[in-house]
Formats: sequence, C-alpha cells, structure tokens
Amino acid sequence: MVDMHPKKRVEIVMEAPALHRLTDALDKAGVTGYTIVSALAGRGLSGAWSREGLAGDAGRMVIVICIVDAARADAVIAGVHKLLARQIGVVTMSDVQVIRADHF
Amino acid sequence: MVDMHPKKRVEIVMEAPALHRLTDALDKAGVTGYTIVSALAGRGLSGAWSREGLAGDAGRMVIVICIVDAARADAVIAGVHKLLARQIGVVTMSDVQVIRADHF
Amino acid sequence: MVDMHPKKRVEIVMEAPALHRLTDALDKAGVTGYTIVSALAGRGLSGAWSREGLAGDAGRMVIVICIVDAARADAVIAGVHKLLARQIGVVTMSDVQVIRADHF
Amino acid sequence: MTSGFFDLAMQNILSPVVLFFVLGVGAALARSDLSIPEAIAKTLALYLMMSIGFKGGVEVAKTGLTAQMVRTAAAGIALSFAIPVVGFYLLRAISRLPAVDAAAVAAHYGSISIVTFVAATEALRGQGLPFEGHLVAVAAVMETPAILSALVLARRHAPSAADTREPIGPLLREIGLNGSVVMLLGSFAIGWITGPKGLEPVAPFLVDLFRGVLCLFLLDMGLVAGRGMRAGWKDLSAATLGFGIAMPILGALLAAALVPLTGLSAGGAAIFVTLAASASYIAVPAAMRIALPEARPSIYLTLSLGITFPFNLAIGIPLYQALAGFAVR
Amino acid sequence: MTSGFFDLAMQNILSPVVLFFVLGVGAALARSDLSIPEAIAKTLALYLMMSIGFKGGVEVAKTGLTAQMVRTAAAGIALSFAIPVVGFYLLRAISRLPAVDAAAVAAHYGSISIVTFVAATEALRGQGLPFEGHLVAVAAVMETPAILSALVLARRHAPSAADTREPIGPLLREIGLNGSVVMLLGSFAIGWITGPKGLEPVAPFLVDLFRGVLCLFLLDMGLVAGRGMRAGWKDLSAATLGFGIAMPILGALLAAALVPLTGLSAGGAAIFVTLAASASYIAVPAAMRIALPEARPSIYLTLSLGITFPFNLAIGIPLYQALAGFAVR
Amino acid sequence: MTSGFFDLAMQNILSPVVLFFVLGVGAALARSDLSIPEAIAKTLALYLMMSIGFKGGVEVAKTGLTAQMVRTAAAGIALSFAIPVVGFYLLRAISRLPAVDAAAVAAHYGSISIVTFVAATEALRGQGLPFEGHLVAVAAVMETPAILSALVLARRHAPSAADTREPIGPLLREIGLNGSVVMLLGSFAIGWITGPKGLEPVAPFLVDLFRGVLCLFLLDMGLVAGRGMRAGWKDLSAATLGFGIAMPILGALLAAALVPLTGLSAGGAAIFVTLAASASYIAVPAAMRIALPEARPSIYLTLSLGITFPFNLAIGIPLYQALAGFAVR
Ligand SMILES: Nc1ncnc2c1ncn2[C@@H]1O[C@H](COP(=O)(O)O)[C@@H](O)[C@H]1O
Ligand SMILES: Nc1ncnc2c1ncn2[C@@H]1O[C@H](COP(=O)(O)O)[C@@H](O)[C@H]1O
Ligand SMILES: Nc1ncnc2c1ncn2[C@@H]1O[C@H](COP(=O)(O)O)[C@@H](O)[C@H]1O
Ligand code: NA
Ligand code: NA
Ligand code: NA
Repeated sequence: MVDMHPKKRVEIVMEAPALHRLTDALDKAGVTGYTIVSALAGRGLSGAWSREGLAGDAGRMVIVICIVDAARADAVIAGVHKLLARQIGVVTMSDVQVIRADHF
Repeated sequence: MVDMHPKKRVEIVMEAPALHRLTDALDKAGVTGYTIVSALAGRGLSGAWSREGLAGDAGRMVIVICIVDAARADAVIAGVHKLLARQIGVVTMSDVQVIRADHF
Repeated sequence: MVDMHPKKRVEIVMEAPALHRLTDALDKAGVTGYTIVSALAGRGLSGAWSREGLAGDAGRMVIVICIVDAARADAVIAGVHKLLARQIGVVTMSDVQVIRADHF
Repeated sequence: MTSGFFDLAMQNILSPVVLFFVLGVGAALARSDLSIPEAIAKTLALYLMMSIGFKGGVEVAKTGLTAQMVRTAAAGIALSFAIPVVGFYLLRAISRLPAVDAAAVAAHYGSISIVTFVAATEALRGQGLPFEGHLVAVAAVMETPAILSALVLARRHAPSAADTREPIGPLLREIGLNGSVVMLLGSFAIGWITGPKGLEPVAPFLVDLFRGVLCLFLLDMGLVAGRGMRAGWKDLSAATLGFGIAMPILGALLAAALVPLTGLSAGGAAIFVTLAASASYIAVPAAMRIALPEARPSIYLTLSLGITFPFNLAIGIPLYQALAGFAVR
Repeated sequence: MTSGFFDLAMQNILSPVVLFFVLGVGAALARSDLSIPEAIAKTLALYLMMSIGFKGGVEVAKTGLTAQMVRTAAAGIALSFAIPVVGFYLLRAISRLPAVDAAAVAAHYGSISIVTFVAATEALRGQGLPFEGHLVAVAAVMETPAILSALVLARRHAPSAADTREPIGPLLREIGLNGSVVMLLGSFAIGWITGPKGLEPVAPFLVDLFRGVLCLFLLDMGLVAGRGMRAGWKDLSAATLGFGIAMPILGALLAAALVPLTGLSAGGAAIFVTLAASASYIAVPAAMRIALPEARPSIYLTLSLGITFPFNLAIGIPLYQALAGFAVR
Repeated sequence: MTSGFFDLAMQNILSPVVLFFVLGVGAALARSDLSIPEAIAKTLALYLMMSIGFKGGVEVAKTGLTAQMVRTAAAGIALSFAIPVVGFYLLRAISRLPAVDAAAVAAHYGSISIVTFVAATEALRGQGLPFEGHLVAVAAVMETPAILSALVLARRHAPSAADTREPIGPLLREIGLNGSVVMLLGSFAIGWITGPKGLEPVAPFLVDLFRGVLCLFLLDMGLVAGRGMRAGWKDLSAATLGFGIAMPILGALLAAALVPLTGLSAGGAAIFVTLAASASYIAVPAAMRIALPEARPSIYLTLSLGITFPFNLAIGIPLYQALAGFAVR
C-alpha cells in the first residue's frame, strides 16, 4: 500500500488575460507547482462565454489547479482572493490525498 | 484569513452533442454558473474514444463543472440524472469550500 | 432524490508521451473507465512548460481523471505510483459521490 | 460497365485522394499515433463546405435559377425521406439488429456524405464532364429529411427507446442550422451573389488548394474510420456488413429511377445518384446521439464510415456514374 | 461623395469579404452552431499580420525610409493619444455610462483595428490605387498610446475602479509586446530586409491566399460579433449605440485634419483616416480586463465589434476614402 | 570554402526562413506572448512531411528504384547507429554530464531533423542544384536506430536509470510508427505510386505553399527554442554548449567519409551530410521521456533545438554543402 498524505486542492476559474498575474502570485506564495487547463465555455453571473472563434485572450477563461499543503493553503487563498477580487472568477478548495508529500 | 463556505462541486462527463440540453437543464435548475472543459480522450463501458480527427460533435465528450449550494445540489443532480439516464456519461459530486458564498 | 454512492476520484497530472503506459496500467488494474484532459501549461519542481507551439508530445502534460471504487483505489494508486515513480507528475485522490454505483 | 468502367475505377483507386484515405486506415489499424488535431479536422471540413458551396453558387450565377433545380431538390428530398424506410425494413429482414439500431443506421443512408459528393465531382472533373452547380444546394436539403423518417420509424418500432418527450421540432431546427449546412448554403448564396467576379480573388484559396486539402481531410477520415473499425468490428454481423454495400447500391438504383424526372445532365445525374448512395457520418451521428441515444455508434459509424464510404470512394463512384449514364439516356 | 461614393459602397458591401461577415452574424443570431475553433481563429489573425507586415516591409524596401514615414507615425501616435480624450468626454456628455466604462470604450477607439486596415487596403487594390507600405508600421505604433490615455482618464474620473496599485509600465510593455504587434512588426522588418526577392518564394502563401483567408477570418469575426450582439444588446442605450457610429466619423475627421502634415498620397491618406476611425477588438479588450476589470466587456466589445466594425466595413471605408480625397487636395 | 561559401552563408542567413526563426527566438526571449497554437504546430509539421514525402516519391517514380538508394539507406542506418556512440564518449570526455544525460543527448544527434533536411533542400533549390528524391526515405530510416544505440549505452553506463524492465521492442515499434514517420513514408509511397500526374492537382497545396508554411513553422520553432533557452541555459556548461556545435560537424565528417560509397550527386551528398549533422527535436525527445525519464529535457532539448539547429540553419548547411563537394569529387 502506498502512503497517502492530506493536502488541499485549490481550483481557480479565471479570465485568461490575468493568468500571468495569478501565476506570479502563486510563485510568490511559494507553491511548488500548478497546472492550467483551458476551459471551453461557461456561464456565470456576468453571462455566457465560449472560446470558439476568439483570436485574442479577452473573453476566455482558464482553470488553474494547485495542490498545496494545508499550512500554506490560507496564504494562497488570501493571495488569490486579493488578486481576483475585482476580476471575474471562482475559487474553490477541497481535500485531497497525495502520494509524495515532500513534493508539495 | 479569508472566510470559506461549504458548497458542492458537481462534475459531469458527457457526450458533446447533448451539451446544450444539459446547460439548459442547469439553467432551469437555477445554478449560478458552470464551466465546460473539452476532454481529449477516454474509455468507459461503451469503449474508448478520442477527439483527435473528429470533424463533428459525435464521439466527443465534455466535462461540465458546476459549483452549487448544498441545498440545491439534490435538485441539480436529479435534473442531470433524468437527462443523462439514457446518455453515456458519469456524474460525481464532492465537497468544496468557496470564498464568495453569495456567488452561488 | 437520487441515491449517491461514495467512490474515489483519482487525478493524475503526467507527461503526454507516457500516457499509453498509464492507460494500459489502469486497464490492467480493472478500472471501468477514465477521462483524459489536455493541460495547457504548468509549473513544477522541474520547471515551467506550455503546450503552445509544440509539434510533438514531449514537454506536454495531460490530466487523467479516474473514478474508482474505494476497494480498488489502493491497487490503482499502487500501479500508478510504480509506473510514474521516475516520471514527472502528480497523483491525488479525493472522495466523491456518484449516482450509478454499478458503473464503477 | 465494361473496360471503360474498370479504367475509371482503377484511375479512381490510384488517385492521391483515395490513397491518402488508405494510408489513414492503415495507420490507424497499425496503431500509429498519427492524428490530425480536432480543430484542424473541423476546419478542413468547413473549408470543403466553403469551397464547394461558393463554386456551386458561382455556377448558378452563370446559369440562373431553373425549374430543373427545383425538380432535382424535390426528388432529393423525396429520396431522403424514402431511403431510410427501405433501409430500415431491409436491415430488419436480413439481420437481427434491434429496431432502434436499425432506425439509426437507416437515417445515415437517407442523408448524404458531402465528401463522397466531392469525390464524385473530382472524378467528373478528371474526365472533363460538366455537372450542375445547384447540386450543392440539393445536397444540403437532402441532409435532414432522413432523420425525420428514422425518428418516425423508431417511435413506431421501438417506442421505449425513441424518447417521445424529446420534441422533434427543435431537433430538426438544430440539424438544419448545423454548422456545415450553414457554411455550405451560406457560401452557395455568396457565390451566387458575387458570381465569377467574386470568385476570382479568392480562387487561389478556395479553388487551387481544394484537392490538396481534400487529401489531408481524407487522410483524417481514414484515421477515424480505421479507429472505428478496430473498435466496431466485433458488433457487426455478416448481414450487417453486407447491408453496408447493398444499401448504397439500392439507394443509387432508386435515385437513378428518378433521374429522368430531374432533367439533369449525365454529369449531374452521376452526382445525384452518388448523393443518394452516400451515407452521412458527421451530421446524422450527432443527431442520433440526442434523438436515439440507445442506438450504438459502433454499428452506424462503422457501417457508414468504415464500409460504405470506402466502397463508394473506390468502386461506387464509377459504378454510379455508369448507372446514371443509363438513366439519362 | 456622389455616385462614385455609392458605387464604391455597393461594390464594397457586395464583396465576398463583407458577405462572409454578414453570414457569420446571421448564423450567430440564428443560433447555428457554426464556429471556427479558437486555434484556427488565432492563427488566421497571425497569418493576416504576417502577410500585411511582410508586404508592407517589401514596399518600404523599394522606396527606402522617408521623412514622410516618421511624420505619419508621429501624427498616428498623437491621434492615438487624443482620440480617447475626445471619445471619453463625448460619451460622458451624451450617455449615462459610468466613467470606468466610458474610459474603456474610449481606449478602443484610440487604438486601431487591423482587419479594418486590411479591408481598406483591399478596397484600394480593387481600384488600383497605391498606398504607402510603411502604414503597416504606423498601424502598429497606434495600438498602444490610447490605452495610456484611457488609464489616465480612468484614474482621474473613477479612482476607485482604476487600480492605482497596478503599475502602468509593465502593462504597456505587455501590450507593446503582444503577439500580434510582434508578428506585424517582425514580418515588416523581415520584408524590409529581404525585399521583393524574399517575397517571391513565399508569395503563393502570403499574397495569393490572402483574400480567401480574409473571408474565413471575417466569417469568424461575424460569428463572434453576432454572439456578442445577442448578449450585449440589452446593456446599450440609444446614445451609446449612436456613439458607435459618431465616434469613428469624428476620429476620421481628426485624422483628415492631420493628413496635410503627413504628405501621404490619396491612397495612403485613405488608410490613415481609416486607421483613426477604426476601433480595436483584440488587443485593447485584453488590456482592459487587466487594467480596468470593472469596465463591462458587453459594452466595449458590442460597440467596437458589433457596431463600429460593421459600419466601417460597409460604409465607413468608402466614406473615409472620400474624406481623405478632400484632405489631400 | 572561400568567398562562395560566405556568399552562400549570407544568402542563407538573410532568407525569410532563417529570419522568421530569429524573430521567434527574439520574441520568446523578450517574453512576448506570441505563440502558435499546438494544433497548428502539429499540423504544420505534418504538412511538411506530407509535402516532402510526396515530392520525394514523385522523384523516385521518375528515376525508379536504384541500387544507389539501397546503398544510401544502408549508410544512413550505419551512421544513425554509430553517431550516438561517438557522441556519448565525446560528451563524457569533455563534460561532467551524468551517463544518462549523455546517452539521451547522443540519441538526438544520431537521429535526424527533418526541418534541417528541408532547409538544406531549399538552399539547393535556390542554387538550382538537383538532389536524389529517395533521400526522403533515407531520412525516415535514420530516425530510429540512434535510439537503440543510446539505450544500449545507457543500460551499460547507467543501469539504474535505464529501466531494464521496459522492453525495447514495443518502444522501437512505437517510434517506428510515430505519426511523422508514417506521414513521411506514406506520402512518399503515394507520390511514388501516382507519380508526376498525381502531383499536379495537389501541387498548389503541397508545392506552392511550401516555403511560406516553412516560414511559419520556423517562427514556431524559434519561439519554442527561445523558451527553452530561457529555461535551460543554466543547466548547460561551456563544454556542453561546445558539444552542440562540435558534434554536428563531427557527424558531418563521418557522413562525408561514407559519401563515396553511396554514389550520390553533389546535391544529394550535401543533403546526406546535413542529415547526419542534424539532431532530432520531436521524435527522440518523446522517446527519451519514456525510455530514459531521468535524463533532463532541459539539456537535450536546449542543445538540439537551441544550439545545433540554429547553427545548422545559419552556418552548417553551406558548410556541409562545401564538405560534400569535396567528398563527391
Ligand atoms: N457556480 C459555478 N460553477 C462553475 N463555474 C462557474 C460558476 N459560476 C461561475 N463560473 C465560471 O466563472 C465564470 C465567471 O463567472 P461570473 O463571475 O459569475 O460571471 C463563468 O463564466 C464560469 O465559467
Ligand atoms: N470510472 C470512470 N472515471 C472517469 N471517467 C469515466 C469513468 N467511466 C467512464 N468515464 C468517462 O465517461 C465516458 C463514457 O463512459 P461509459 O458510459 O462507461 O462508456 C468514458 O469514455 C469516459 O470518458
Ligand atoms: N502542486 C502542484 N499542483 C498542481 N500541479 C502540479 C503541482 N506540482 C506539479 N504540478 C504539475 O506537474 C508538472 C510536473 O511537476 P514537477 O514534477 O514538480 O516538475 C508541473 O509542470 C505541473 O503541471
Ligand atoms: Na444517401
Ligand atoms: Na482608432
Ligand atoms: Na544526425
């Protein structure tokens, strides 16, 4: 059996043009890594969008997935919150188990 | 420290051609939003698939992520279940924490 | 109300060239299915990457999502761990509820 | 159907377009990782629609709207309604396929394959044989009626599978407004409005590149067909496989019977017969996933893309041309 | 601005390029699922930059660097700074739009639309009228100053919305190095270095395909514009809609006043005036999401892409050419 | 290697193809967000394979299969096996690179770069120098043997890193059937079967567009190389960097020694020598991620794509042509 260790999974749905600002903030918050996925379409309070046909970054959303240690989670969430306060987006956090604790 | 609020994260893997029917159902169920990701490939009981090379929607799957309030989760799941009963797909629900409770 | 059943959600961030080896391992471990998403970019201990501009598979990561029964989760994680031990990647497991227990 | 037919067939089979399809099938069966990205496959398909629509419209701009066009469209719509009925009962008679699968398969054969259309026009161009430009619009109107027929058949013969709560109206509207139909008819209209003068500046893109792009698209179709064959083979009985070859010939015969009513030229008749013989593999499969989700794609896609399409590409097209030749005379 | 103008306008409106835009808008409004994948849309835009940059550079290689180029660039930069100020106060005067929205809208009109530029050059080519190749570089330098103006306006009139912690320097650097500007100026430099001899081998790709690719890109722009109209309509008052037509004309008049200082030819002046009249819809929206996130895209995108772009495409371009004709004389 | 060489080198360096590569590197180093979507990059690579494969096959259709082709392929395979061995021991001698990294780097140099091949053929075309069409097939067979050599070296010198449980057979099969090899050899076969008559209708796509598309692909390669340089620089010592220039020259010398055995023309010999000097950056890196996951991509990719490729593009190609000239005489 592989040992599992509890961590936090932070998932951020956000606007593509602000992505670099977010990853800079994550880098500063000391996270060990993150993975970005391009969302295809969506709807929220500010309406529906789709990336189809867009030649630029505006109007497109990305999902940033970041596994962090619980001890660092609050700081990460606070940093993300500050940055995205005025931006369109959704931030969620959940509990996960990872196999290599020293990686995070 | 940022206040976190418990919500449900519903994740639906489903066939692309039926997507509009699902989002219509979600809209009717009163969810505040959802985000769609295009899946690249997969396998299930009905076999393997890949979106590579497909000129049309058939044979392609999408993932719909929807953060909902626990109070509304049952209704959302029921609606999704009814719609996808005869469709290929997977529906999962999990616990998450969000930062802006009023958004959902 | 729809009946929900507890399962495990295994999420694997891994290098694209090794994908076939992983899905073969999952097939052997007897999972009923999985869904693959193409990641856009990311950063980890071994540096940052982006799929933009890549004509080949090297340097690109994918995310494999696999819903499994708790009874089988350990075996799946062990198989994945063995395979990815020397590969770049992240493996997480979390609790989810599904609607069709017999599917997994 | 003598040596002329065999010459045409050989010439057809050894054309780059067919060989690239074969390459795709071979690569998929050998499990090569060769693949065309989805975004490209989709765009190649749109490009083909844009090109043939525009060129068809320009032809009509030259000749003007004729009664022949209306008559051909009417014949096409009638065929699209009728072929699924013939196909459904034939399939039920020769195989043990459940009614819902049979209805879904039948829908594909009533509708049309635009790439088969294109391959037929290329064969004619190779021989210097002209055909009517308005056949592009006929192809577009033949896409949808078959779906209606198939749904009626399914509701009668497999009532539990054919969800009667799903209203047919919005579904037909969705299919009628699907991207490729809009691209085809929109480009047709633009070609008609702007005429030969409008075509000129865009000809290097829409005309000159056409055959090369077609090769790439057929490579992609071969890859997808080969992938489907690998997976779908086991679900197909010999009878079902036989249907994949008998049905296009049957469709062609039905169309040939209507040719005299249309007043088409020999080239146009060859295209018209080919349309009837062709089976959809993009628009109808997507519609079936919504309207008849219990029908198995492994059956209808393997038949349409894995059996009928290659048969038509290699042997059908010269055959239908010969058939149309008899019908016109 | 008599019958010659109307002929030009009609010829313009019935060109394939404009008709494909109309097709896109129509398909989006009818809720067709026709769409161009994001990867293709992005690449089509890069291709257009590569082509016009390269061709512009080759022109400059023929004529050499002139004082005229420097004067035109200076005039362009001045306009890019000034137009947002005019636009902001006009918008505040005629509508109830909050200051942050008004500043964001104003930024779009000070910057430029490269597709409008291209459409204007196509119209000139249709008439055999030459224009200065260096205008491509002028277009590039006019992209960014407007954003600076708009930020200054927002910081003064909506201090809470214009985040003063966000430093302007990196933002401007980011915009100045954005992909399309680099592609445009880089291709311009390569065209200049290699000259007509360098263009020759790549001409089938960069020159011959240009108009066909443009049609496809305009179809895509129509689809995006139509989608935006469907969503954004309700946020726009009559006054705001009117601004979408009045502002480009105002911008054109300002540019026409500067034409005599530039020494441009009639063709070049038409392009220059069109640049001033055009509104950005790719670079500036992305910058606004960062610099003024509280400004609503439904307003600035609908105005720029849904009102001003089609107006310029159909009516503006011949109008600005007429205007430039007066200014040159 | 006198003034003729320098003229060729200058002409080469100032060609649009090389300048677009430079633009890409510059944009990446300046952190511009210019990028080509993955789907497009992949398709551009497939297009290049399709085009050169088809054209090569057509050439062979003209001349027929010759003993020369077999001899050249044998020489190529021998080089692909031998070069990694030379490279590995050289690298171990001059640098402190761990054995697993050295083996992975060596694999890249034994294999080939198809874009370097293409750039060499373009240089020859610019001079009107013919070359043998079958070299396309020789390029394809030189892709894989190097990987086998490198794995044997790694298993001997870094047994813990070279996973001996991973069977080599399936890996080689996977590499042999990788998408670009299949596209290259498949198109070669189709060109051979259909001959010049088959090329004609697809020439506007496969021939005329080639150089323009190549520019776009080289821009993309520049962007990826620049990104890699920014990240990988710190992992590279001076000795390793020197290897990136010494090794291609060494490979070229080895190939030049074999040229007399092949019976190639001056043009063909230049291509053959260039193939040996070129280093893989698509197929081998992917294979290394599976076979030698502990080898660092920051080292082998930076060397292959960041050092050797630009060196070959700008200076190597004319150099190897001069070298081949001596070998042929
Ligand atoms: N409840 C939700 N679940 C998942 N994604 C959401 C949700 N709400 C918003 N989003 C995503 O976030 C984007 C912006 O949301 P909003 O700020 O509400 O307009 C939407 O377009 C969706 O892609
Ligand atoms: N256990 C699973 N975990 C993750 N995705 C799954 C799972 N089972 C099925 N899927 C996804 O759902 C699709 C359809 O599944 P099925 O209905 O079992 O054929 C598959 O192709 C996968 O993409
Ligand atoms: N903490 C993390 N959260 C999410 N994704 C991660 C994390 N760490 C690494 N990754 C992903 O896994 C890849 C390889 O990580 P590494 O092995 O640390 O270089 C990264 O490029 C990311 O895409
Ligand atoms: Na048919
Ligand atoms: Na402007
Ligand atoms: Na080599």
